[in-house]
Amino acid sequence: MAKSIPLAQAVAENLNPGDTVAFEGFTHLIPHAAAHEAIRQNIGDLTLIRMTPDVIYDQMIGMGLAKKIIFSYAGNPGVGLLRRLRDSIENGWPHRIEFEEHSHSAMANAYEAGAAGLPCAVFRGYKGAGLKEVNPNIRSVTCPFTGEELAAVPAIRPDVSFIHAQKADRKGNVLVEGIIGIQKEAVLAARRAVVTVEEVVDDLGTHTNACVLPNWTISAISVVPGGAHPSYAHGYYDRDNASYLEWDEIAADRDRFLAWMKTNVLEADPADFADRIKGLETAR
Amino acid sequence: MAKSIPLAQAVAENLNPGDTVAFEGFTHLIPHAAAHEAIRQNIGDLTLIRMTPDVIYDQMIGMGLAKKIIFSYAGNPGVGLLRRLRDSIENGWPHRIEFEEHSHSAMANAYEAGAAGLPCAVFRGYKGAGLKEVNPNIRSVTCPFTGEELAAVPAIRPDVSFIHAQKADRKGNVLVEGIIGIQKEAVLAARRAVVTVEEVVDDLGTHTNACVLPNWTISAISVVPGGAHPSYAHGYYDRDNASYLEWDEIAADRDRFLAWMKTNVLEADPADFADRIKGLETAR
Amino acid sequence: MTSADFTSDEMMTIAASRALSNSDVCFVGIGAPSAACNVARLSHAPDITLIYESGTIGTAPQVLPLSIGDGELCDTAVTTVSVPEMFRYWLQGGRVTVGFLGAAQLDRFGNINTTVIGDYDHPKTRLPGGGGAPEIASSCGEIFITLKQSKRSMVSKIDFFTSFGHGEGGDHRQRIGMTTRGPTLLVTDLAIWKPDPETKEFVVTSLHPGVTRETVQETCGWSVRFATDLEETPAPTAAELAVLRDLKARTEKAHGGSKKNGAES
Amino acid sequence: MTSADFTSDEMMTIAASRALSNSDVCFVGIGAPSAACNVARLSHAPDITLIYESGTIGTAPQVLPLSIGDGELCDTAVTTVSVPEMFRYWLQGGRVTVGFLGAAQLDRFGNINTTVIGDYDHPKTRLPGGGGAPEIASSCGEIFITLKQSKRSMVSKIDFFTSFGHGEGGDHRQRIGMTTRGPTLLVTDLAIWKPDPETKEFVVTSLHPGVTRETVQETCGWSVRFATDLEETPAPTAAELAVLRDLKARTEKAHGGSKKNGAES
Repeated sequence: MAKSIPLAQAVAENLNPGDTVAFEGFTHLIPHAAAHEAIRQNIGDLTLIRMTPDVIYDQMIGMGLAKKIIFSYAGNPGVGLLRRLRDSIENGWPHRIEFEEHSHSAMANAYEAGAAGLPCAVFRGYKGAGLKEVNPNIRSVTCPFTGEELAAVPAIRPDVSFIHAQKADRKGNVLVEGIIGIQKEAVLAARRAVVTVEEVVDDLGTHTNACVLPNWTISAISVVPGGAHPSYAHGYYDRDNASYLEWDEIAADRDRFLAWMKTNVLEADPADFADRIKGLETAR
Repeated sequence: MAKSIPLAQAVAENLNPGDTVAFEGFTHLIPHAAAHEAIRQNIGDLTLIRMTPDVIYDQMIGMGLAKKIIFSYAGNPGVGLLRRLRDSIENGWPHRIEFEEHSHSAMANAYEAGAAGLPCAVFRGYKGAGLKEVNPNIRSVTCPFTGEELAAVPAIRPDVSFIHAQKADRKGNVLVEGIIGIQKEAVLAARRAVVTVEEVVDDLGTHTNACVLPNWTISAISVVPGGAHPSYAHGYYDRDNASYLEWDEIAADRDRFLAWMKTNVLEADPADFADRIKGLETAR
Repeated sequence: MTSADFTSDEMMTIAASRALSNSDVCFVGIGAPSAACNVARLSHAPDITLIYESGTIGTAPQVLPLSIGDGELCDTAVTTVSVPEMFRYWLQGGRVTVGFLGAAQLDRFGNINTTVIGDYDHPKTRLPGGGGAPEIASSCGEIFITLKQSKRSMVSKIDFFTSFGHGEGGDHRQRIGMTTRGPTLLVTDLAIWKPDPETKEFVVTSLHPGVTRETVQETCGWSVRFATDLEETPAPTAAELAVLRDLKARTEKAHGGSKKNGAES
Repeated sequence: MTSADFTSDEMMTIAASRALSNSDVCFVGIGAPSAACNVARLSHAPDITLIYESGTIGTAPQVLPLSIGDGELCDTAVTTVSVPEMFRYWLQGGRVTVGFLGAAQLDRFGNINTTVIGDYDHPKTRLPGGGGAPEIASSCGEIFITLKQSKRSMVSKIDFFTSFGHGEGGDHRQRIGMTTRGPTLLVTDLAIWKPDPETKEFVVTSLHPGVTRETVQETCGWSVRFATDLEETPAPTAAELAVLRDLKARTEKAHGGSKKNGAES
């Protein structure tokens, strides 16, 4: 049953050095506040999993907390490249991270397989693609009925997944809505799951077939208004596109990056996120 | 793009003798009206697929229209056995049907694989189960990462699927809600899909993550109020439990069965379903 | 505060309900399992999570459903998911702690037949089949079985292995790669049975009030073993009986009320 | 009714939009593909279905999204599904008629690199990677590619096969078990290219107004083939330009409006 606790406690209790961890969100509902808390607690040696590692993994890599990254698209969405990730892979600053690269389809299937308790995902993919030459975790199985060779990748089973969601009810059931991405799978595939939410309400008041995670699938809930910023929370606030554009400049320079992290992450607090969404709130 | 046409036309244009067909519905939203229309049109030699063949397949089998049935639970839900199916398998009346039997998990995975365009479904199942000794379509693949032997069954790819749904909008987009069962998969796995609906509305007015089938996934829509009776349509009318209990008596006797089919199916019409739900309507 | 006036059916349901706790996530079948799970929820385990294979998760019906897909299961659920998701993420994903199964035939090792009586291809009686049972039996943390005793249902050899219990006993589950506990409890109308820790054969550990060893043996097709420390099942309390009877009365009224008079369609 | 006053970017977007029809189901990438798809929807193909890999199906944004997961894509969609469902039922399920791809590097056979410049393990430039591209390239009915011509992007040999076009040409797709058509159209800022029916090498079939063969060759890293019946791309009509420019203006205003002033978080 999910407890509602401060974010610092939720991170400290659920994320350990050396863990395999997913901070998931597909453009929408990216758990920035949780990632910043992990950075503040300096929890390192992590294997970071995410389909679309963007600003938060750029930050974690730049701060030296990542041992390895498993991903399918490492870009700043709508802006360009990830400069801290590049600096690590191209120049080894602050150290060279290992990486395991897949396609989106493979990662989506691998999360699905993780949620489904399977050891691997089977799908039709990677035909003619170069990744299967460089990634030994891309293998194949043969359909026992048609003889077709299908791609197989290992299921994703994080030690812990972090997601941000719109709201929880007082029993700890969590609602994710809008672009739901891979969040349900990230939670169900993980041994532990931590959810930051915009608010806690008496009643989720949603559709019977909406994406709801029952309280017994979640380890901890933390209320962090604005906790997805500069990503967005559908129905609460819009995406802060300017921040994504700015990140491209901040991350371009190692010193500027470190200074920004000091001011905006290391010396900041989860409560600061509520200020960052001022002016971005959507009419409700 | 889905056309809204009379049910007789939708059945005639989409169901051919010898087809592999799924009339799906998991207790809820069972497409009784569509099945009765297929019986009236005497379209035979069918391979019938359904996880939970109940009254409608009992009727189609009893009327001699089935060549084969692929299923995972053949019972009258909450009542007992299917007497026409039994009479066919045990006594060959009106003829002996072939059957291919699976578990629910296998069928659900096989529909999922059909919707996903895969040749087979891979899952953890059938361990120690007798079905894999008698069904040659239960095979296995080996996980190329862990060496675990996983079950594999062929994907379900019907020539045509029939489902009943709550409503369509004027563009032909269809909403299924409540217990959504396997209906989305049945439609997406099939070459053609026919949907009966309670009504057509201007706007589906539902949640963004509700189960909606876009118009271009559907071959034909027919408006048949009450078309799921004696099953139910959540938000429209309740399950007619009495009819399920009565079926047990009707189906127990060949002559009584034939007389009932003559009166209630062969000499009836899709429009009759609206009368059958009188008194079962739910407050809206 | 027990009531001397109860039926063996009531005793069976209440004894089964006592085995469930607040932290359980139950995959519920129709009939006796559904009654037992909901009695637990309405008495000592209000936070128990009940899942029906139709896709309803965390459901809390006021009346017992007639089918696994009644509308009230959805109306009262925390969420309702598709059937593939139910079987992949929730059952196969290992999130169900207790699976409840009934049986047409059961053997002493908890192996179950609900498929055929007689030969598979030319059966004497074609039963409905396994439905979810083969994977419920392997994926749930443990399996509870309820059934009314009779020589027809409790047999020395089942006609078909619909779902695997402990196979031939001992470590047979582990040998075929199963990691879950399998059948850990059998509640009949006469007794409570639990598997021997070594052989995995069901052993009577508790007789329901007024039931003799002879009655248990007479209604069972195999030679029954009784635990050395055989207990008597506590009789239903007045409170337990009230919960069960209220539930049954509400169910009767609700399902009666939705019947139409004289319709035959 | 054409306008002489348009940019090569506008010509590229409008030429690409013309290749789309009402019955198409498009898997849309960000940037030029997104603009082309939405111009088609706002002009000659109002019933086209646009799908973004974030899970939005049948979306109709009033402004161009900055990312593939902007909120407006969801607000205006017929439905929004999970990412696994998107890749399994909709893309792999074969329901997408046209996939739109961009490229960091492209060769004459429509093979694309968006992964690395240089060696994979020790790259000169680490690009974002393929995202959906490997399976978009194999699962969609056909692939349209848009890119601005340059010798850096149109190369004789790509550094990495992010997604497979026609491989080494000819029947290479069929030989590796692909059943879809692969790249059938390349729209650049200078020309329209289509694969030779036999060799599958991209051939210039139409030059945009005012563009010469020399300009096309100077901005392409391989020896360019021109069709014998080389055409001139019709210039954008005033109506097409109006749709595109209105869309861009709305987009500029909307994304500008959501920026905060001076914030650096």
